[in-house]
Amino acid sequence: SASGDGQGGRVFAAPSARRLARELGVNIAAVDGSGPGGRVTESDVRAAAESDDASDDGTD
Amino acid sequence: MVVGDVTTGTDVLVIGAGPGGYVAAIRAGQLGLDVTLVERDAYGGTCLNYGCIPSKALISATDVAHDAGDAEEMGIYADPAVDLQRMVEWKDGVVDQLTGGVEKLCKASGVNLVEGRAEFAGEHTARIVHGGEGQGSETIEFEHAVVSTGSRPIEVPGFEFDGEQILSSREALALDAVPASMVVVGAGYIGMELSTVYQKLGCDVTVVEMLDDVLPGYEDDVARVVRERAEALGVDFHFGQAADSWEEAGDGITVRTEDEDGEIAEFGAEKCLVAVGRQPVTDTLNLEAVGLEPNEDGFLETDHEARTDVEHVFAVGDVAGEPMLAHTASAEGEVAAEVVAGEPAALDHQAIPAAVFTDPEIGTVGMTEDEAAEAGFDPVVGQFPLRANGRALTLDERDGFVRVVGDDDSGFLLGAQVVAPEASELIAELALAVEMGAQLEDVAATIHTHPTLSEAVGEACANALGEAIHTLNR
Amino acid sequence: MVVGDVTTGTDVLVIGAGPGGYVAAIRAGQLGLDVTLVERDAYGGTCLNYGCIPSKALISATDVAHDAGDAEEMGIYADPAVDLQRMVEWKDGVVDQLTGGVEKLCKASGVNLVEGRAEFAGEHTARIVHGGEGQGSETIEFEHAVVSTGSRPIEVPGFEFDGEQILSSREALALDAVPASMVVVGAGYIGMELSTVYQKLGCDVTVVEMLDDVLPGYEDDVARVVRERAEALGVDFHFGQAADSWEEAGDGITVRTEDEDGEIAEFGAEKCLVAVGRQPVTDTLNLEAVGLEPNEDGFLETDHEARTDVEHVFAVGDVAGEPMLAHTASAEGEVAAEVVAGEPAALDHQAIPAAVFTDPEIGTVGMTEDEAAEAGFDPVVGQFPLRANGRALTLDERDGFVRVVGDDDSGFLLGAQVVAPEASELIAELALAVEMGAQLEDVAATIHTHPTLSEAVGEACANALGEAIHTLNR
Ligand SMILES: Cc1cc2nc3c(=O)[nH]c(=O)nc-3n(C[C@H](O)[C@H](O)[C@H](O)COP(=O)(O)OP(=O)(O)OC[C@H]3O[C@@H](n4cnc5c(N)ncnc54)[C@H](O)[C@@H]3O)c2cc1C
Ligand SMILES: Cc1cc2nc3c(=O)[nH]c(=O)nc-3n(C[C@H](O)[C@H](O)[C@H](O)COP(=O)(O)OP(=O)(O)OC[C@H]3O[C@@H](n4cnc5c(N)ncnc54)[C@H](O)[C@@H]3O)c2cc1C
Repeated sequence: SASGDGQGGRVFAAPSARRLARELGVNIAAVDGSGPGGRVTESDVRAAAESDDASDDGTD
Repeated sequence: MVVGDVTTGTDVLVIGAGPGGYVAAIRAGQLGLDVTLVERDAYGGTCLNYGCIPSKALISATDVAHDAGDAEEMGIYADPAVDLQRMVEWKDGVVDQLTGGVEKLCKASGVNLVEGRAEFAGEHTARIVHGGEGQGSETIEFEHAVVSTGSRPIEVPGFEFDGEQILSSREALALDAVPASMVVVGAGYIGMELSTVYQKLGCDVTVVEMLDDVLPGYEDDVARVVRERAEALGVDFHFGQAADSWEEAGDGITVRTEDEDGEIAEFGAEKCLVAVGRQPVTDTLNLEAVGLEPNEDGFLETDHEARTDVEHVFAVGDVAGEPMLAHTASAEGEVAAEVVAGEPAALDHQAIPAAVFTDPEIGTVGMTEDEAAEAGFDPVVGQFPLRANGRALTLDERDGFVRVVGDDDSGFLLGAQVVAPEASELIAELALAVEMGAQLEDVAATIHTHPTLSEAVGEACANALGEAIHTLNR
Repeated sequence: MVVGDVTTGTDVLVIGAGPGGYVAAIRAGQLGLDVTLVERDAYGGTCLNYGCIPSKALISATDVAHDAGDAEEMGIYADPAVDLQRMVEWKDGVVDQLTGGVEKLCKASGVNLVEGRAEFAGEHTARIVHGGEGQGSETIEFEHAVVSTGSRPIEVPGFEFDGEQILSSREALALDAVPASMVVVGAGYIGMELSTVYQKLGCDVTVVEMLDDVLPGYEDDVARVVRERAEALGVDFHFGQAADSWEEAGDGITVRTEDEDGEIAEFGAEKCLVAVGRQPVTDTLNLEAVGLEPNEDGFLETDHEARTDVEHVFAVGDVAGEPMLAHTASAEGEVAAEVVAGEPAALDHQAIPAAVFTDPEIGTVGMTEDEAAEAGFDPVVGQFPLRANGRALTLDERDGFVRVVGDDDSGFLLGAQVVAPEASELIAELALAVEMGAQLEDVAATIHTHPTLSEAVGEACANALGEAIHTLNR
């Protein structure tokens, strides 16, 4: 997936998904996107928040 | 507490009422915080009073006159006369309406407005200094501060602004007559916008620039379209020339420049506009008192929450670094206010569009092809020439293009460069696309209204996919 | 096979080279199909020759003259003279450039171009009929056909177009002098665009309309902005008036109208433009031979693949129903070509934007508030007035607004209505947002360049969320 750090800091997710990630304390750059091209969706963010991997405990 | 020496308290002290500061103040007020906004000069800052708005007002008004005078091919015969003083008065009216609006909006959000210069007096204390007479000083205790003191034009040694012969952009936007001739030092966006205006108003403009083309930072083919249009208007360019000195000569002045071999050239003119860039304003603040100092470029460094090294002090806008643009200032101002209010806001914008209001305009967002390659993407480029766009022809425009840069693997749109009439508006769709993580296909498959310039945006994306209709696909 | 009676075969026969047909042909060619495109009149169809492009060319050129003559407040003194004949010649040059481009693009995609009228002669056979002389006929065997025969102006009984006194839009776009006065029957978008042009060119325009406001189908507050601007320009409106008859009177004509109570009114003018709508063209085709007939409104009905009831025959553009717009025709043409080529294409567009090039312009996409409520959404509306937008003021524009309609539950953007200068371009961002399923928040959080009209788009979305900066939130 093209998302994540390293490529000019680009994150491929809508602002609404990024805001949700901040609210849930999820590091969106570490989420694998299921959307077209690897875009991170709101449900990807929610799924990541349930699992521990991408969560940074809200201390961003 | 004695009379004339008042202490008040506030949740958020915002210093400077430009688009960074006043937006921070309004948002903080909306979020229920007690906000004090201090401005030493004029609400709206550089942007509304001496920058974006005055320049765009004069550009647009000038175009109304110039376009009509240059349209015989369309069957229009006109020889418009321009009264610059009246045009500037009209521009002042626009500015007054907008700055009055800012004041009203601040009040409606419950922001306390204070006139004067704010300087830090301690970690949580600032003093309001009023000009001249000893009216006593006011002290403000604050929980959080937002520094939004903006920037000022850089002076070239030997070319101190005098408002008469050596002008900054601010003074060039308030002349009461069109000079017969003008040397413009610097072909950055401000120099190019104003050169175009004055040349169109009938002034003989000579541009001297140290680098080898206009608009450093823009790609060659983007800059070329703007340079060639300016040349066609009669602007005289001299590249590789550094401003050296000037002296009075007859009714006007002689500006001396030096090239890299030390050769001197001389340019006579009535006035000289120096537009070589802007530098952050931090010397009005007594920064040490709050425990801050600027970095080596003079900016206050901030993190993704717009926070400085001092946890309760934020910095937004031109004072906080590049890109020095009004909409960046406002976006940062909003984030600072929201962070202070405890919201999970962050400066994680993927797309910061920028526009240059030359003829034609430029709009850019995100990455160029080179930048995409450097960032590790596999760039695929799509382009659509304006001369193949019906709407452009109906506007009698043929120069320019829309270019988009995508990632071949994922299909994501990474950036765009537009040189076209209304490029400043066309870039909005592309900025949304980049910000949302759209793919080239998403933009190409969206129906674009006919006949519009925006169709070129859709076609450039289709071209990147080998599917454009109105241009050959590579 | 005898000389003068040739039979050829083709994968795809496209009938009519407007924006529906020529786009279908180019796309089919790109996809490797053998394509034959038949046009009886001019490449580019109504749109390029007699519609979108000519009208926008005259609107833009007229504005160049009119704006300069109306800018004393900005310090601009001009009294432009317009030579309409030369303006029309310039417009013809624009048209020629574009139609020549269409021809070249078709050839570059391998499309066989045939001049003449195509009519069906059987399920897989068509005849090409050439005007007048008996040149022998050509027969084409086709696998698939795309019908893109467009539309023509509706005639009001008693007002047959004569090109002299009773004009259709086509003729009104090719006059060689500005009439002293004109009655325009119909205040739809074509009537309003042309009324505005002629009034600005110095013609005394009287508009008679059967309904009770301009631009039926648009919301009241949208139509009002355009009507009031037209009134300010001097256009004289008479609503609730049905065109009844006309007669010659002195140098000109008298047009008689009737209101719902049977009262007759009379309007004198030099010419009368009838612009009451357009109807599909199906009578050129000998449709029965292929087994098709129009529905009761005269259109060919199609499914989500642009396919008619006859499996191998497609119909696109104005002949296939509302909305009768050039970009709809092109979008349908692309889908038809892709379906023929076996691609999984479909007419599943969520957003079909539309623009009206009045003063100011209108741009709309998706649902209005009422439509959203009817569709079962819980509409939330955001609005931003143009007079609070800095860029608008620098263009000396204050009237109009950007309105967005979202769904309160999901946050999805459902539609937008824009009345503003450049509304035709501003709608592009909103169309992309609707097409992509963006939320109000996504548009509001996207940075919009300052100073641009597009900022009003971002702020309208923010306003729907109660977070606009430059207007009060409800
Ligand atoms: C000619 C010109 C054209 C421009 N055109 C554009 C354009 O088209 N688009 C664009 O995006 N940008 C444009 N800019 C840049 C834009 O003006 C700035 O990016 C923007 O104004 C930055 O906003 P700010 O709030 O950071 O600072 P400013 O607007 O500079 O405001 C800072 C304010 O702080 C006040 N201040 C400073 N120190 C103190 C203190 N100690 N106490 C109280 N008040 C203080 C100042 O008086 C000033 O009002 C242009 C600039 C110029 C000069
Ligand atoms: C004044 C005016 C302004 C307009 N402005 C706009 C605008 O700004 N935006 C917009 O989207 N739309 C606009 N329209 C509408 C737009 O022109 C139509 O929607 C568009 O042209 C439809 O395209 P089409 O391909 O379906 O048909 P057309 O463009 O009508 O093309 C049909 C072609 O088929 C040919 N033809 C017909 N029968 C046969 C046959 N049997 N054999 C061979 N050839 C045949 C015709 O000669 C014609 O060239 C405007 C229309 C008018 C009149």
